[in-house]
Amino acid sequence: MHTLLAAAADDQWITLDWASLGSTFWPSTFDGLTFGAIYALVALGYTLVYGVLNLMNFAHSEVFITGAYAVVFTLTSLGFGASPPNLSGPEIVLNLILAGLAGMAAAALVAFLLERIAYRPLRRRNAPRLVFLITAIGMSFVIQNLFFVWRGATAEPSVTMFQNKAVFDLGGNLIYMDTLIIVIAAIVMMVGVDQLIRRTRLGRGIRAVAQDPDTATLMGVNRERIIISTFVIGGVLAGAAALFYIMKVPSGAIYNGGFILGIKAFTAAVLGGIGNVRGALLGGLLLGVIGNYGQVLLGNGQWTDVVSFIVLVLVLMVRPEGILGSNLAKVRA
Amino acid sequence: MTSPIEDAAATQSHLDEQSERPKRGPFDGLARRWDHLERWQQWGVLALVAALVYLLPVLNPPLITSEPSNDFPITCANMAIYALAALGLNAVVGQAGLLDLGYIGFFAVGAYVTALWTSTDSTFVKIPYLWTLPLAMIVTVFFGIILGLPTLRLRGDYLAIVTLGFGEIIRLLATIIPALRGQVGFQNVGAPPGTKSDGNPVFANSSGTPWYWLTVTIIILLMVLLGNIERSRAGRAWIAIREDEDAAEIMGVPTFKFKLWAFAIGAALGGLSGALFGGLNGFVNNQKFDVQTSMLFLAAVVLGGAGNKFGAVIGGALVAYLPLRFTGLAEYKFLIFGVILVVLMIFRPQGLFGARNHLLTYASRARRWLGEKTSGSGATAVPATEESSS
Amino acid sequence: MSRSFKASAAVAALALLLAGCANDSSDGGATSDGGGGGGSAKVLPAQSSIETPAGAVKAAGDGKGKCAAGTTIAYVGAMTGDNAQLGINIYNGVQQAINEHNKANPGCQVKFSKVDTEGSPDKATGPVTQVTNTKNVVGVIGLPFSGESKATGKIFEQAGLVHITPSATNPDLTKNKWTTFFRALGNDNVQGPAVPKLAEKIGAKKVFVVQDDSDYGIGLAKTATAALGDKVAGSDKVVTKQKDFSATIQKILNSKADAVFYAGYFAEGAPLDQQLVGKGFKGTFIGPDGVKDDQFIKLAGSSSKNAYFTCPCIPGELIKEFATGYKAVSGGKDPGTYSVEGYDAATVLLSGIDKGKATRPALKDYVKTYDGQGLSKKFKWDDKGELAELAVYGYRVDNGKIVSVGTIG
Amino acid sequence: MSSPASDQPEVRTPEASTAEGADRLGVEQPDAPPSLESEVAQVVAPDRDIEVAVGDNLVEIRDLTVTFGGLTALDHVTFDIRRGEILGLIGPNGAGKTTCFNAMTGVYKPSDGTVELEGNSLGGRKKHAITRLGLARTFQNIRLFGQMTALENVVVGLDARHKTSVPGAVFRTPRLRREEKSSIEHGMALLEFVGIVDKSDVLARNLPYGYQRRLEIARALATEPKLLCLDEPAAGFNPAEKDELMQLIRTIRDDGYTILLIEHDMRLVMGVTDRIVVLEFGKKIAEGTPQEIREDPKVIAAYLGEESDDGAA
Repeated sequence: MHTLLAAAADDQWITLDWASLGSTFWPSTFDGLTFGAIYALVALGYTLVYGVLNLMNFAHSEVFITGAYAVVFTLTSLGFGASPPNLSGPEIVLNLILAGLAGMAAAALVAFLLERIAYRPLRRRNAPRLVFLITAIGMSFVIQNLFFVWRGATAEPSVTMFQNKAVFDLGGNLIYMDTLIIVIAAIVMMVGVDQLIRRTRLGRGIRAVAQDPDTATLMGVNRERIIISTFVIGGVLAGAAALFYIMKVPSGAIYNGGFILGIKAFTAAVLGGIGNVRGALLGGLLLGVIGNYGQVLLGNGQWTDVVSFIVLVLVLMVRPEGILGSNLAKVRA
Repeated sequence: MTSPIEDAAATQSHLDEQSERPKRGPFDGLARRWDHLERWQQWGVLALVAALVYLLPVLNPPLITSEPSNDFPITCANMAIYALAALGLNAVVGQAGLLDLGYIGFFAVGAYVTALWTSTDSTFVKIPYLWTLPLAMIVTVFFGIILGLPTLRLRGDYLAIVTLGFGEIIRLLATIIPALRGQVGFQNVGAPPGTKSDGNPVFANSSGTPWYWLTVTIIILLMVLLGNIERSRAGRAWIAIREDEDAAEIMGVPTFKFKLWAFAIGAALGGLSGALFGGLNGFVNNQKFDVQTSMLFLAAVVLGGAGNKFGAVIGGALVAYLPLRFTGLAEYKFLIFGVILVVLMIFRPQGLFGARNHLLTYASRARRWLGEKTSGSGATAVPATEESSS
Repeated sequence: MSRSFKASAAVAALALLLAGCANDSSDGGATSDGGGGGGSAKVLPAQSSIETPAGAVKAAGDGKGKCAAGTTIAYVGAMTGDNAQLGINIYNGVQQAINEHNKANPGCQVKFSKVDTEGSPDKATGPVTQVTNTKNVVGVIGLPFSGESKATGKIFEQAGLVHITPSATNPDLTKNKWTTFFRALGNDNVQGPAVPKLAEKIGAKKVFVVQDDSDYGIGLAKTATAALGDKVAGSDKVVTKQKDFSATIQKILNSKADAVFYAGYFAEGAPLDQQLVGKGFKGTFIGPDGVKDDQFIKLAGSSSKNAYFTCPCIPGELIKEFATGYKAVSGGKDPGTYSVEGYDAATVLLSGIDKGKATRPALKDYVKTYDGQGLSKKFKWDDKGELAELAVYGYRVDNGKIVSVGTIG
Repeated sequence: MSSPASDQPEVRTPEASTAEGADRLGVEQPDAPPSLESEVAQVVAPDRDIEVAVGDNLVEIRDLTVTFGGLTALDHVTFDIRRGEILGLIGPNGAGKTTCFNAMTGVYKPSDGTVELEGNSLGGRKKHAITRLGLARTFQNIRLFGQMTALENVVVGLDARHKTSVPGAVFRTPRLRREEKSSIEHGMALLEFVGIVDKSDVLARNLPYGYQRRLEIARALATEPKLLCLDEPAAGFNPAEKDELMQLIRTIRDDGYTILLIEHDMRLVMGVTDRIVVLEFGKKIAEGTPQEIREDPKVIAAYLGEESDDGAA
C-alpha cells in the first residue's frame, strides 16, 4: 500500500479518490454546509454593499476578521481559553451571546469607519470606479496590516467555546452541535435580513437606492443613511459569521485570516447572483459543499481554492447574473 | 449601460470641475517647465539623467545607499526590475483602466519560463538565458490572451476579482504541478554569458550592476516603444476606455481589441520582468508570487501616477527601494503602501506625477498650425493644460 | 431598530440549541489517555534535565584567543516577517556564544553583525552579497531556511565564505558541491525515519500522514511514509494558511488510524489537531520540528494534549548552564528551537578564530576538518557538509508545555 | 465610398478615404499647410453627395420595444428617418426618448423590433460596429474623455479612419505617420467647424460647458456618420447659446448630414426640425411637421398632462 501512496505523491498531481468521497459523503456534506453558512453570512455583506453602491468592497474580509478578533478577545477576557470552560450551559450561552455582540459591534464599527473614512470622500468627489476599487483594496491592506503590526504574524491563542459533541445520529452519520448551531443560526439570520429587505422601511430604502439612487433621493430617501445602514448590516452579519468561524476554528483570529474567506464569500455572492440576498445563502452553501467534496476527491487542500476560482470564472462567463439571477434592485416586496 | 447614478455623477462631476481648479502636485511645476523646453534641450536633460541613472550603483551615494543591510547594486537591480513590472502594469491599469490584480501571475510565468529552460534542476531542454527573455514574453502574452479573451468582457470589478483568482491559480499550480517543483524551486537559473578575470561570471547573482544596466537598458528601450504606442490610436483608445468605455465604443473604437492589446503588452512586460527577476536571484520557487506582491506593483503604479510611464517607473523603483533602504520599515511596508494607496486615492488620485499623456504623434504640428492661423487675428493659442505631462 | 432585533433572534436560537446540550458541555476535554480509536497511546515520561555533555566545546574557549580587531561573525537570516521567531531563537544563541567568548578572551574581541533576509529567497541575495563583500566577515551563521539557502549558496561559494546553517533541513542542499556550506543538524532524511520509531514507542499501529505544500512538509512526508511502510493508514495534503480541515479529518477518522503525522508547520498543524480532537479523534498527533513550538499549544488549546513531536534539536532549556546564559541575552525568555544549534555553530567558528584561523580560507578549512563535541551533538562533517552523528529527540505536550522524552532515533 | 450599402462597416471607411484625404489635404507636402477654410468644407462635407437623395429613408425603425424587468420602456415604436432631414424626437419626461436612442445605438438590447440603417439591421451588432456603419451620437450628460484635450477627443472619433494597430505604432510605419497627420488635420478642421479650434489643446474637462457640448458634436462628426443623433444638445444653454446651436445644427444638415434630435426646448425643436416624432409612455403618439405637431390634440394633451414649462408647445 505504501508504495502506491508514494507513487501517487511523486508523479501524479491529480488523483481522483472516489472511494473516499463515497465513504465520507455525508460528513463532508455537513461540514461543507457549516462553512458554507459562514461564507453566506459574509457574502451578504458583499451583496448588500454591491447592491447600493455598485462597489465590490474588497475590505469586507477585514471587517470580518475584525469581528473574529473581537470575539476572541471578548471570550478570553470572559475566562475562556484553551480548554472548554467549566461553566453551566446557560452561562456559556450568555457568554457566547456577549462575544457575538462584541464581534458584531466591532465589525459594524469597522464597516462604518470604512465607509466614512474611505468611501464617502470618494463619493463626494464622484470618483471613477477604479478609484473606489483601489481604495477598497488599500483599506483591506491597511486593516490587515494594522492587525499584523499589532498582533504579529501568529494567530491568537485559541478559545474553545464548548465541548463539541454529536447531537444526532443520522443513519450512522453524526451531526455535531457546532454544525447544527451554525447552520440554523445562519439561516435564521439570513431569513431575518431577507425579511428586513422586503418588509421594513429601511429595506424599501435599500431597494430604492439599489434600483435608482437619484429617483430614490427625489422620493425622499436619505441615500447617505441607507448606505451607512447597509455597511453596518453587512458588518453585523460579518461579526456573527466571525463568532461561528471561531467556533469552528478556535485559532482563526490571524491578521490575514480574512483574505481567502473573503474571496470565497465574494465568489459565493457572485455564484448566487450578486445583489441577491437568497442567492448569497445558496451560493455560500454550494461553495462550502463543493470545496469539501473537492478536497476529499482530489486529496489536496490546494484544489479547493483552485476549484472555487474556476467556479467563479465559469459562473461569470456563463451566467454573470448568478444562479438566482435578479438582483437586489429587482426584488419586489 | 449608463445607470442613472453614473449619469448623474458625470453631470455633477463636470459641474464640479468647472468650479474647482485642479490641485497642483509637487512635481507639476517641474513638468510644466519641461514642456517649455526645446526638443534638443529635452534630449540633453534626458541624456544627463540617463547617465546618472546608469551610474547609480557605481556612485553608491551615501545616504541613498541601502548598505550595510543590502548590497546597493543588487538593490538597484531590484528597483529596475520592479520598475519594469510597474511599467507593464501601468499600460493595463494606468492607461487602459483595467484593474488587474493578478499581475503577479504574469511575473511568475516569466520567472518560471526562465527557470524551466535554464535551471539545472529542470528536465527541459536548456537554451541560453537571453533567449528566455523573448520566450518569457511570448508565453506570458499567450497566458494574457487566454485570460483576457473571456474576462475582458466583464465589468471592471469582476475583472479585478477574476484576475486576482488567476494570480492565485498560477501560484497554486506552481505548487501542485510536480514539474514546477513548488517550494523546492529551481536553483542555478541561467544568466547572460560572460566571465570576469577572476573566473566568476559577469552576471553573477552577487553582482547587481550588470543586471541593473541590462534592465535599465530594456526599460529605456521599452519606454520609447510604449511612447510610440501612446501617441497612436491604441494609446488614445486606452485613455478613452479608461475615461468612459461606453462612450469610446460608441465613438467607433473597437474597445475589446485594444483592451486585449493592453493586457497582452502588460503581460509581456510582466513576463520579461519576471524572467529578469529569476535570473538575478538565480533561484525561482513559488514563494514570492502572492497577492501581496501584486498589490505592491499596483501601489507602484498608483504612487507614480496611473497612466504616467515615468511615474510608474519611479513608483516601481521606490516600492522596491524603500523597504531595502529602511529595513526597519520592513514590518510596516505593506501597511505603509496600503495607507499610501488610500491617501492618494482620496487626495491625489493622479499620483505624485500627474497622468497627462501626449496622445498625438504630430500634436506640435497642430499647435504650430494653429499659431500661424490665429496669430493674424490676435488670438493666442491656449497653452497646454495645468496637468503635468509625461 | 429592527436590525438588532433580528440579530438577537438569531442569537436566541443559538442559545436554545446550546442550552439543550449544555449539560454535557464541561465533562472534561480530550485527554491523551482517552484511548479508543485503534489503540491506546502510552505516555512517555518526560526528561527533566540533560547533563552538559562531557568535553563539550564552549564558546569561551581557553581564554587565550588572539585575533585582529574587527574580526566579525555574521548572522544572515530572518529577523522580521512571518518567520522572525526562528531567527530570534538562533541569533540569541549566537549572541550568547559571542558574549561568552569575548568576555573570556580579552585578546580577541569578535564582532557580531546581523542582517535580515525576512526568510525569503528573493530578499536574501542583497544581504548575502553585502556580507560577502564585507571583508571583515570571516564566517556566517545561516541561512536558517532551505529556500534562501538554495538561492544564495552559490554566492557564498564564489566568495569562499564558510557558513553553517543551524536549521535548514532540506536534504538537497548538500548536493550542490558547495565547499562552504555546513549543516549543524540532521536533515529531513534523519527526521522522517524517526516517526515510526516514535509511533512504536507510543504504541500506534496505523499512522495517517498529512503533508502541507511546503518543501519541508513534502520532503518529510516522503521520508516518513517510506519509513512507516505498511503502517501508513492513508495520506492527505493540505495547504499553507488553510483553516478548515474537515475533509482531511473525515479521511483520517475513516482510516481508523491511531496516530496522525503532520508534516508541516504549527500554523496549520494546530488547527488540524484541534479540529481532529473536536471530531472525536482519540489517537496521537505527531508533528516534526516545524510544529514543535509553544505557539502550537496556544493555537491548539487543550487538544494539544495528544501531541508528540520529533526534532533533530536538543532541548536547550534542559541544559541548565545554557538556559541561564541564554536568558541573559534574550531578556528572560527560555531557549527556543535551534537556539542551541546557533550557539554550537557559533562556537565552532569562534574556536577557529581563537586558533588564528581568522581568514576566510583558513576558517573554511578549519570547519571542514573540525571534530569536537558541542552542547547538542558531536560536530564532525562529511565531505558534503552533513554531520556524521545525529540524534532525533522526541517531545510531547505536558501540562501546557513541550517537554522532551529523550532521544528516539 | 460611393456605394457603402454593403453590410461590412469597414468598407466605407479607412483605406480609400485615408488615402484620398491625405492627398486632398496635401499631406505629401507637409510644409505647406492648406487653407483652412477650403479644408473645413471638404472634411465636414465629405464626398457623399452622390447618395444624398433627400427624402428616401435612411433609417427605418420598426416595432422597436425595450423592456426592463417587467417594465416596458418602449412599446412597438415605428418611424423612419429620411435622408437629409432634421427629425425631432420629443415627449414628456420618461417618455422613452433616450431609451429609443440607446436601443438604436446598441446600448440597450431591444426585446423586439428592428432598426435598419440603409437596409443593414443594427440588431446584434457591437456598439462600435454600429458607429462604423454610420450612426453617431452625443450624450445628454456630456461624456467626453476628460483627461484628453479637445483635439484628442476628436481624433478618438476618427478611429475608424485608422488601419494601423499596435505593431505599426511601435515601429512608426509610414502608414501610421500618414494616418496620424491626416487625423490631426481632420480633427483641427472639425474643431474649427464647431467653433472651438482655439481650445484644441485644452483638456476636455477644463473646457467651458458650452464648448464641451460643441466638442461632443465635433467628436460625433469625426466618425463620419450618416445619421447624427443629438441627445438634448441644448441642455443648460442660455437663449443666445441656443440660437448659436440652432445655427450649427442647420449648418451640419446643410453639409449633408441627417440629424435625429432629442430636445426638451420646444422653441429650439420647432425652430430647427423638419419633422417631429412624439413619444409618450413609450408609445409613439404623433408624427408630422412642427406645424402639425403643434396642433395635434394628443400632443397638447400629453404636454398639458405634465406641468409644463415649455410654453412654446
